[in-house]
Amino acid sequence: MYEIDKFLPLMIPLTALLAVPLIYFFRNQRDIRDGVSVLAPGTMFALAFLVFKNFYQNKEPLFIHILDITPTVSLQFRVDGASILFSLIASFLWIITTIYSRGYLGGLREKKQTSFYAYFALTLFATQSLAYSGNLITTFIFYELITLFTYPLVTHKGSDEAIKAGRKYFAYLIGTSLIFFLTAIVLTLSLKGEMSYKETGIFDGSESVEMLLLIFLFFLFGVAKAAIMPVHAWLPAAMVAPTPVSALLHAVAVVKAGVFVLYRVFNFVFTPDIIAGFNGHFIALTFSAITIVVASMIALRQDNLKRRLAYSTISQLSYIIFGFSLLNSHALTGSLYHLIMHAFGKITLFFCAGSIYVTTHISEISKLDGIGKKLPITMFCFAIGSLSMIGMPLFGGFVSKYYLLKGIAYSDYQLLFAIFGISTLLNAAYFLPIVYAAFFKPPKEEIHLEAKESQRSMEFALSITALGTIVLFFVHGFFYPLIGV
Amino acid sequence: MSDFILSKFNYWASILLMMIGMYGMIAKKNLIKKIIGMNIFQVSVFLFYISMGKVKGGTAPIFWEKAVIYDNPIPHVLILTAIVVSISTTAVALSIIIRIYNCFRTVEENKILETLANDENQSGNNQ
Amino acid sequence: MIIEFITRKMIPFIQLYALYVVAHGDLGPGGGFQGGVIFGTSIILYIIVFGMEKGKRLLPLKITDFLGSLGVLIYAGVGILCIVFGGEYLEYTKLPFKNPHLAAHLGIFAIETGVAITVSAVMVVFIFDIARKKDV
Amino acid sequence: MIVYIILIPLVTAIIIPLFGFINKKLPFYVTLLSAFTNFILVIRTAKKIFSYGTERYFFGGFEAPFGIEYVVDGLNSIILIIISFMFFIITVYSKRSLEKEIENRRLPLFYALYTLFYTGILGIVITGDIFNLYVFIEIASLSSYTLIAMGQKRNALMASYNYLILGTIGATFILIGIGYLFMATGSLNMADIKLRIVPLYHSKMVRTAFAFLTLGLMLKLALFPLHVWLPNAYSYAPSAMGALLAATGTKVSAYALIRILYSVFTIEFDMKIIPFNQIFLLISLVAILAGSTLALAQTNLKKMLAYSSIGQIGYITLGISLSNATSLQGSVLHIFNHSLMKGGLFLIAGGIFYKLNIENIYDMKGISKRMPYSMAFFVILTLSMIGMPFTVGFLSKWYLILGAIEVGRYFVIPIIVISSLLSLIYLWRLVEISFNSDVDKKEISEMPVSMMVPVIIISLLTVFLGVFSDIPISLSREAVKIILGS
Repeated sequence: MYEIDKFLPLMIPLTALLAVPLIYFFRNQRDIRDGVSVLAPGTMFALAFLVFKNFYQNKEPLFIHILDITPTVSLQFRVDGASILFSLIASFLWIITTIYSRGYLGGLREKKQTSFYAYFALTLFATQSLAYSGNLITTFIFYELITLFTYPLVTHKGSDEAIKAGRKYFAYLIGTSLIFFLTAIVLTLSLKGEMSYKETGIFDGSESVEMLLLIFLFFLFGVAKAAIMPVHAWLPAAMVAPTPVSALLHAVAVVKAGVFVLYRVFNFVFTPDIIAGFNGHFIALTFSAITIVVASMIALRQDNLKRRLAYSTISQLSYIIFGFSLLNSHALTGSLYHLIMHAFGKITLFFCAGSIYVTTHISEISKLDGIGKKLPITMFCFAIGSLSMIGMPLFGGFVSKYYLLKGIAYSDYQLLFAIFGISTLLNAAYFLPIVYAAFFKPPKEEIHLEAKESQRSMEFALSITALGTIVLFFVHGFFYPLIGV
Repeated sequence: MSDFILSKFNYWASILLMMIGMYGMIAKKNLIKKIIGMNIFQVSVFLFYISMGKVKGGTAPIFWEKAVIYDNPIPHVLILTAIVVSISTTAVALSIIIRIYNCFRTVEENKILETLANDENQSGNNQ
Repeated sequence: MIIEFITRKMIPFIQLYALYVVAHGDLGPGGGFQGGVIFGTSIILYIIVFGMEKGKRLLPLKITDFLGSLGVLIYAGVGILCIVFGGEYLEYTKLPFKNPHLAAHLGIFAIETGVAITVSAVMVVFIFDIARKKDV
Repeated sequence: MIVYIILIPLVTAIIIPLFGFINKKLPFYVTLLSAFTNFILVIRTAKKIFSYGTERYFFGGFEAPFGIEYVVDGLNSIILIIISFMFFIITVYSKRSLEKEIENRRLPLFYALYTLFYTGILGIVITGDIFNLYVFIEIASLSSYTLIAMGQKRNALMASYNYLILGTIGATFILIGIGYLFMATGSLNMADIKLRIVPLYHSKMVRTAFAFLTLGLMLKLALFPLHVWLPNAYSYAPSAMGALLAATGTKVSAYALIRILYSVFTIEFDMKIIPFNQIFLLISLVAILAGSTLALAQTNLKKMLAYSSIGQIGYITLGISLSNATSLQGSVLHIFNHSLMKGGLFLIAGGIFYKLNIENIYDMKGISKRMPYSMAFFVILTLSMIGMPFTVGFLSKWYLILGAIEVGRYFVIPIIVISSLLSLIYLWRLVEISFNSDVDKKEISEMPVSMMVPVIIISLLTVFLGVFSDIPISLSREAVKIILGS
């Protein structure tokens, strides 16, 4: 039994990797290829669920040692609540996204579909491995692999604009990770001689405050995937990618990978006590609060729907970092819940944006007037997603915001309630007008619908995720054993 | 002082030659003159080696009944090899120069560089 | 006329002296390299006096190339022979002759001959190479 | 019998012209056979060395320090392995590539010199005699001058000439250094000199010798301010020769420098008696940054790779100058890795030239459509150059960083990182341009199989050795043991 326990988590990323040659092999039989793309995440989800079951019985983190690269650098997996949580969400949403992309790519008659699916699978492989990685260097490796595998997806269109955006994407992510993230890892290794995540933290507080602060800041800004300002600019740039990519990768897999790394840093490299010791949380709070407000304000001024969503994502990611830096268990719970809730909410919104684009070729918000009558299901789900983002009760977003607020109440910074108030207002201000205009304003010009045949699979996918945001509100207790801190 | 200079005259000679050779290699623009400089430069080192092997009162290192002390033969042997190398280098250099002359119709370095720069401009314009 | 006549008479003597230098190499001053150079000069002299065309007829480039390789091959071959007879590379004393002294003597002589052949051939090749008009 | 490692290529180089008389195509097969035999021989020797220790060979039966000695130990066996491997691989590649770049008539001459060059670099690595080192350096250099001059363009001639002038200055400096060393110690055997040099630390002669030797080798190594000969030489030589030079030429000089610094002079002399390693550290860091920056400015693919080599040489010397076990291991690993990676990149550049006749990076728009596999391997090698984990490039940089930390020189880390970023930029530029799909769809026209296979093998090796890193790490650890004499 024990052996199987160790084997199962390894199987999850391997499944994604195995899917790649299969996808390539069936490149001419579209249906089989898409079938593989659904089957692989399905298997992964089932495996992740089994791992979850085992974890539920033992409640102990599991360590798996894979191989040594050098005597100090080894590949190591760690299976605990947060990693299972991340893995479950990523694999579940991949299934949905595949169904969605079939409609999306078919509707746009995209070329290079096979390479699209293959890189998708590769990205998921890296994401899943990152979820289970058990030390800093393993995390770093898969962090970089995610960037590499998503680069072809971002530049999928191959136009000059896409290439330019891809360059920005690449420069930001690789640049920060090499300059700051890797340096932080090396400094950690040179100070403490080890890199494995531990509940008690790698650092024990005996180090000099300046050094700890330096390393902490390197981690905070080195993990640019978490898109804290000022290292956020890659995310709006990456929006040139096809919508399924933006949806799964830039609302779930990639950005959540960044946040997940920060979760490890806050709780397993440092510990809350040590961070409080050198006031690192204060800096993190400041930056994340600024990001929350400023990104929302920028989002207000965006006319391109996907760019508005991107800035909203930046703002929402900082909620999660914000929660980590409050350094108490309620806020941490809130952050991890936000990881799930935001994933479901934002992917719904992105799916809607893509669906609108495929059927009407509209990507600007100002042209969306009256579209609700033409695309009722899409816009209804958009409304659900928006409400969840704002944090209305009965929607998933409420749960996480509730815990976060509770976290603020238990911390020393009650003033931060104001940030939350402002940000929620801003959220409402940039989402609700879209919904209002879509349903209640008369259309400015006639909207033509195209590609009806592909509409069905997209609407299916986005209604599932929209439904998900509601269901999660009621069953959020189910995740508690994974999140419980 | 003069004693110091005179007692090491072999070094001074080879240093002088070396500097002349270096100057020729670096300052001359004519490729053949550069090669001549190179030869002087190498010969200075050979002289340095040979003078190094001299033992006071020694004779040539050939078996001879009257001889008591022989010079150290090893530097001579080494320098023989070095001479061969130097000759080969010169030969290679000369044959390269001949090919350069066939291509460019000149052995002046600055003219060759001009031609090459023109080449590059033309190929740039063609694209 | 005069030059050609004198050259004709001189060449055999130069070559004889070259052979002497080669043969004397293992005991006195001299050796394959010096001998080879002297032998080469005799041919160069011939080329200078009688012209390139005649020189090429006397020693076509193919033959000089061949001789250049052959000389080194003799050198390496003797070395390997030493290994074959159970010594190290170029350990002449192991060659199968009556006594080690004779073996060393003959071994060195063979090697000097190889060197001489190569050197003289290469000297001639230099002249041909440098004197050629076009990039052949 | 380690002497065969030298003898096989030497004899091959001699008999190739003879085969050339029979058939112009025959020399290739002879070279290939000899390269393969030699590779197998090197592997077998290395295996033996690792189980039984250092092996020595005395020429003509004269024991060291009187005779010439050949040594194979833990340090040079790793270099021998990579050299003979790259030579074999590039020979396989050379057949089709040379068909385009060199006239049929010249093939025997090319292969003869090509094998002679190989003999020279093997000799540099294997010899234990310092004068013999000079002779082999000159053998390798002379044959490479000629080989570079065989390049197609007429720039090749000037490149070769300039290399000849600078190379001769370097070699003559080495010769002077050897002379001084011989005057001071009366010996030419490396191990013997090391024993005799200890009481002579403060002798002016030894110091002069040290200065000349290191300066000469730095010229041969193309360390930054002395690098001017390298870019033209690498980029105008025939593709196969350019790749071989990039993969082995400077690496062998780096090895020779390690030998001189640690096996002829001693580590105390380098570090304590004269502050050499501090100066050297500075030069290395400047070389790293300058090489990468200059590479950014290039538009010719091969030239860009050549300038990148100058930066990478800085890494090797960086490890040498930090002079602790970890950083030296990084250096040895980098010699190994960079040989593999840069060789592969040059082979791909040669392949692009072979197929499409372009060298300028900005003309390569959309070539990934025409040569998808080559570009895929280019990406792999690029990642390795940057130092991506799971590729060999990571190992050496990692050890260099650890070594720098060990001696407390933290400022080295940002420089390594910045240079990695620069190399990312200049290599990724090509990847980006080549994946640009504004160009119309074209027929796939890949390199011929015999050129593709070497590229594939090299790329896979960079990944394989990066994941299963036991092999390079244990090899380099043996090497460091020898360097530090423990």
